[in-house]
Amino acid sequence: MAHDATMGQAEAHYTTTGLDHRKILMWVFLASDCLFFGALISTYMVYRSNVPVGPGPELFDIPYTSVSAFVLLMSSLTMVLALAALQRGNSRQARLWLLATALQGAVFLGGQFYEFNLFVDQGLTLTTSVFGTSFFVLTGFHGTHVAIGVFMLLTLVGASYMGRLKPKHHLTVELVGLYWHFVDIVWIVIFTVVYLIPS
Amino acid sequence: MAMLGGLLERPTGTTGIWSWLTTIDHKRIGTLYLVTAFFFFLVGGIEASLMRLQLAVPDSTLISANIFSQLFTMHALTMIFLAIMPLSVAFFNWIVPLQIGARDVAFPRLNALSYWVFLFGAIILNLGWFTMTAPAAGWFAYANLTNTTFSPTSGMDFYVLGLLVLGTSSLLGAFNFVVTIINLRAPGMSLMRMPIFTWMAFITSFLLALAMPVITIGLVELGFDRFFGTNFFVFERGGDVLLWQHLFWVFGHPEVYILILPAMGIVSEILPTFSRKPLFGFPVVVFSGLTIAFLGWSVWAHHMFAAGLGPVPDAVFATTTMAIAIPTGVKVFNWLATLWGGNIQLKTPMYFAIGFIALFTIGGLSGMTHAAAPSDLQQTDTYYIVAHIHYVLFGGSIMAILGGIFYWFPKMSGRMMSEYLGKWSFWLVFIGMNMTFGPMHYVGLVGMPRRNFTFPSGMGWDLWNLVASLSVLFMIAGVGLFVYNALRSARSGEVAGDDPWDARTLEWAMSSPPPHYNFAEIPVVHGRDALWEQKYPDEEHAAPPPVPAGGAHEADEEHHDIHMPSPSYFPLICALGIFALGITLLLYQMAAPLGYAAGVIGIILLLWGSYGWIFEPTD
Amino acid sequence: MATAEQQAHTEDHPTPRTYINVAILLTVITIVEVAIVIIEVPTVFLISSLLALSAVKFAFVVGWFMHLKFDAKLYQALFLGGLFLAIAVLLALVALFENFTLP
Amino acid sequence: MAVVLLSGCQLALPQSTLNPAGDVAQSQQDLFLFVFWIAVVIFIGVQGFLTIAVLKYRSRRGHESDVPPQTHGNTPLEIGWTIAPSLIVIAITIPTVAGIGATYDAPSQYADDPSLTIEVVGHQWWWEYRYLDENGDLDFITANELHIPVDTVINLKLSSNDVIHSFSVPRLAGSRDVVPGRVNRMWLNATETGVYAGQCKEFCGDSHALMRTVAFARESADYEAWAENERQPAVDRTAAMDAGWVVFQENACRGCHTIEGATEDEYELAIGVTGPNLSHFGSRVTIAANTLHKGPADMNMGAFFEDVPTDPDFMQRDPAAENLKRWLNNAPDVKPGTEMPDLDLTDQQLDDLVFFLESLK
Repeated sequence: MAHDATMGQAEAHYTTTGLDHRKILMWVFLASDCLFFGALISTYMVYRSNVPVGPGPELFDIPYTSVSAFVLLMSSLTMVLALAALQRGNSRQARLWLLATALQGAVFLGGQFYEFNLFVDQGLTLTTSVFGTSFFVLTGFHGTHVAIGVFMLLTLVGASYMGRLKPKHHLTVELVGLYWHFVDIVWIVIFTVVYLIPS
Repeated sequence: MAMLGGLLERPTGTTGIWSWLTTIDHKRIGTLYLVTAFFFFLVGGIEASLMRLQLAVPDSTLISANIFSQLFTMHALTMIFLAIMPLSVAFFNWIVPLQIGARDVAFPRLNALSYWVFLFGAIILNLGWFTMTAPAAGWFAYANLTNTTFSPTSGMDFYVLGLLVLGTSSLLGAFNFVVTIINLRAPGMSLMRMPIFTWMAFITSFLLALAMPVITIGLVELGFDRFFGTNFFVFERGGDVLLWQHLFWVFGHPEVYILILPAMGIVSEILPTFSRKPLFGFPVVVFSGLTIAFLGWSVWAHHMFAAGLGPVPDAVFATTTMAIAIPTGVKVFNWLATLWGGNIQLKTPMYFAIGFIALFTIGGLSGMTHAAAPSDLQQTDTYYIVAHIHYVLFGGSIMAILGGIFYWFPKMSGRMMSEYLGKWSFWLVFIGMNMTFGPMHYVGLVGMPRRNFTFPSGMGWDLWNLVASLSVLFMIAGVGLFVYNALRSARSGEVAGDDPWDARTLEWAMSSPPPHYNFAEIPVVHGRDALWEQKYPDEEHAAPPPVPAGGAHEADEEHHDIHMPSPSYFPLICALGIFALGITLLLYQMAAPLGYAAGVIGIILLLWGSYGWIFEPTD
Repeated sequence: MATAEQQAHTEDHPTPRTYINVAILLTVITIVEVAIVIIEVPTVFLISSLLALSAVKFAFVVGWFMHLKFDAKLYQALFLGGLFLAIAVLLALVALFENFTLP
Repeated sequence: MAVVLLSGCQLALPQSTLNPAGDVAQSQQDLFLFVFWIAVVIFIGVQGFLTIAVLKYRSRRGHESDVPPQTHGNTPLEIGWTIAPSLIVIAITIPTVAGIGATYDAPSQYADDPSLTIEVVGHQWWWEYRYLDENGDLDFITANELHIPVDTVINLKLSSNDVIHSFSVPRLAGSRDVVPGRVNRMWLNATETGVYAGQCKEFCGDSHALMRTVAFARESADYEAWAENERQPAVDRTAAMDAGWVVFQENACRGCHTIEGATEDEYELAIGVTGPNLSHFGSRVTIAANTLHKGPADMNMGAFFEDVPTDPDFMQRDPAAENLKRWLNNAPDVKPGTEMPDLDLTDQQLDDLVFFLESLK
């Protein structure tokens, strides 16, 4: 218990910009992650109309995916409310919002799992065609991001139950939040580019 | 979780093997990078020498076609990813915090993690040598030669997994240095007062952070094709083999600047020091570096002029490529103007720096000849290109790195390298390099393609291939002498003192080697060449700083209690976890249970490492 | 660090009320997006409005939920730099592949 | 004596990019030399300035610690040496961009020239040439030896059967990649008759170095005679060829190679397409994508390229067929990784097979 320094900014070192190292790191990482998704989405865009064999985008169930996209969108709201609660000093409320965020993330993942199964049943697998390949790898890569986010959120919830997530640790929650929102905006792009825009 | 962290007592030792395994001191990590990368530089050199041995005479049967393919693939991968990049990172680690007046990098433990992940990535990449199935499809690994049909051995698996792990290391290092340079500059050090080497480290780190993801995705896609039978690069099922080329070169061209910009930074430090004169046109040199880095993103398809992209893309990429010649030329002119009017001290680092200008200019000019897309169709994939890249990467990067080692060796070790041996090694390397790579221009122009394990006699290629091969001996002698010089000088070289070169930047303001906390008092910076202006206040900017910059040594006794973060086991544990995950798929292919075991162990180590890391106190 | 960071949080920092308003706006946009896909408006109009709408959603999440609009300019420079580079690479690649036609 | 020495030093450069024998290669060389001479001038300028600066300003004994004027920069100079390279770059970019289109299709000034279209198919590690007639239909197929008439626009359509290759005959034209799943195009012409060497330039696997080709540029009438022969089926089998035909069949050569039937049903078993078409193997002068030639085994490739054009029939062979036997007996030894197996034939079988193959004119 004595040494939980890195969970928050315990001591204020001198920095050139007056900003915290870790938050700059997070934004540099997100800039870098833009290129990860940029390359993956490029692959999908280049390949989206190449369906030489097997089913193609007609499998998409727009209403269904809209609902899961909406769940992820709303999880961004609960995430930012969690941060606001912690900054106000309300650790208990923050914990609840964090838990809600993690749950919504889990619902999204469950929805993605169900959707993948459905597609596989209908004959679209990772290996059927380059369309299946690029679709599953893109959305799966995003799903992996979501899963890591859920994991981090649950860690925060756990730390909070153990009494180790205090208002002074709001930066840690903010950093996880930045990651989480980023995962959300990537899905905004994927939802539009992959599902909504017809090929 | 606190229990997990507590399983290991926080290490405290400052000597012995464990102190190296757990160190988070940027200077020790820099040394680890330097030694490891130099070792791989020698390995890459051996690979190259074997190739030259095979190509000394026509129709040679010394080395089989397949082994030769492994040699040229691994030579490029080793030199690029395991030698030049980490040698640059070694300088980032050693020099950047000292130049900007910081106690360490922003994330010391992350820095240690970068090193260990790099080491394990290097091991994975080289695993193939144990079974003589190293990657053999060229470092560019053009699809679809890399799929399981045409590359059935594990070679390409080592390539994919090794580069993924190495990429992780590069990304972590890049993030760390971006934050360090943004956020840990001494008071008063604005961006335009930042030393030029730090500037180039800054730009390079951005390039790494933005370019590595693209190749990572390419590698993930190639890995999926190989391990899970997907179709990214399977043209029969709708894939397109050119997509790999695009992803590779979108990364690959910024990568070229990742390799050369740190070298330019080193040279831009050496030239002013030994001319006893500031870098001419500092803001212009910085801006040229930025322009090169920015334009570097818009030229990738000049590697693909022969791919048949069509006249319009060819024209666009030829034009942007030409444009890069402008900031590059401006840099060269500014270096020349730095020399002009100086009081030039012809010490060994200066030899290497002047050699850099001479050789890099040749590489740049030959680059211009193949930016001309139509004539590049003749030169592409010939020895002319081999000559070009070696003038840029050996004549450029390696000359600068050797000069940089010579220049900062006194700071790192406290002792001088021998000038006498240093000049010998310079001339041997310089002559060997020109005699080996110079003739390749001609051999390429008379039609000899690269990546050929043999060539027929009587095509006009015999003589100059023999000359090139024999001249390798000069380089071996020169590099050998350099290594001997460094090893001997580290023990018994002349004691250097704080500032043996009468240099200009802050790293020379403290004792050699520096104390573990670097600066006893964080200096306040009032100008660009902070130390110089303090030593020669009457010249210009005559405003002696109120706080002595550095001056750590005389304050040694009072300040030895400056508290630095303790070493940590967790970077090494995390890196071992990443290593286990990195070889999971390889082991899975050998035997499924082995693969599962490695995966589980990897995840456990990674979780243990990261939770321990998070809950470990920072001090 | 503390000062700049805390100023960013205390001055024009949005309140939970603002967050909920943003969330409502995001919901409405999502409904509009799905609606225009389902009622099958002309393709050109569909694609351009979908791109515009998702850009608005993107901007609101980044600007408000991620505080980028209210935070230090450095963060904006870092993130937008990466974002625009990614978009440029994507557009260039798509253009290179779409326009590749040989008889 | 001097003449002998001179001619001895006269290097054969059959694959040189600086020895053009066609308009495409000529324009590529012109552009190269244009940029090259500019580069030479800059090179001399920079190295000269560097040398003078070092000599003029090197530290004199006793003055090592003098501090020279601390010049930080000079704005007019900076502007000047930004504009100067910009102008040079523009000067180079203009002919570069102007010349790009002509690497894909013949420019309009060639509209009245006769033309010929050939499909080039890359295989690991040999070249298949499929000649098309005026209607774009397949005329005939051959391998590894490209025959073209001079002063004719040759349109090449490039495709691959396996991995990426790159087609180039430097004396005629620079390379264009041969990409699986795509059809690339280039064109070339030969302005003088001759024999030109070429080879795959994109790394394509172990025997990439041995994926070579030869181009024969001939007068139209000579070319037509050759083409007419190619259009014919393989020669009728004679009794003398029977022994070799048996070897050919028994060693499953027919599974990979085609020999087009001379009369009905003859050679019908040899219809494989994995390896080169052998219908007129006897009229070729090289073996296994020019890995070996049919000249004497001790003749090097450069000498071969010098000799072949001087022989009107290109028929100066090694009667012992040492190279051909080497290849037939153990192909993977000659060309690592090739699909052609180690046949391990007896001497008699080798003689018979060589006789059979060489009879296929």
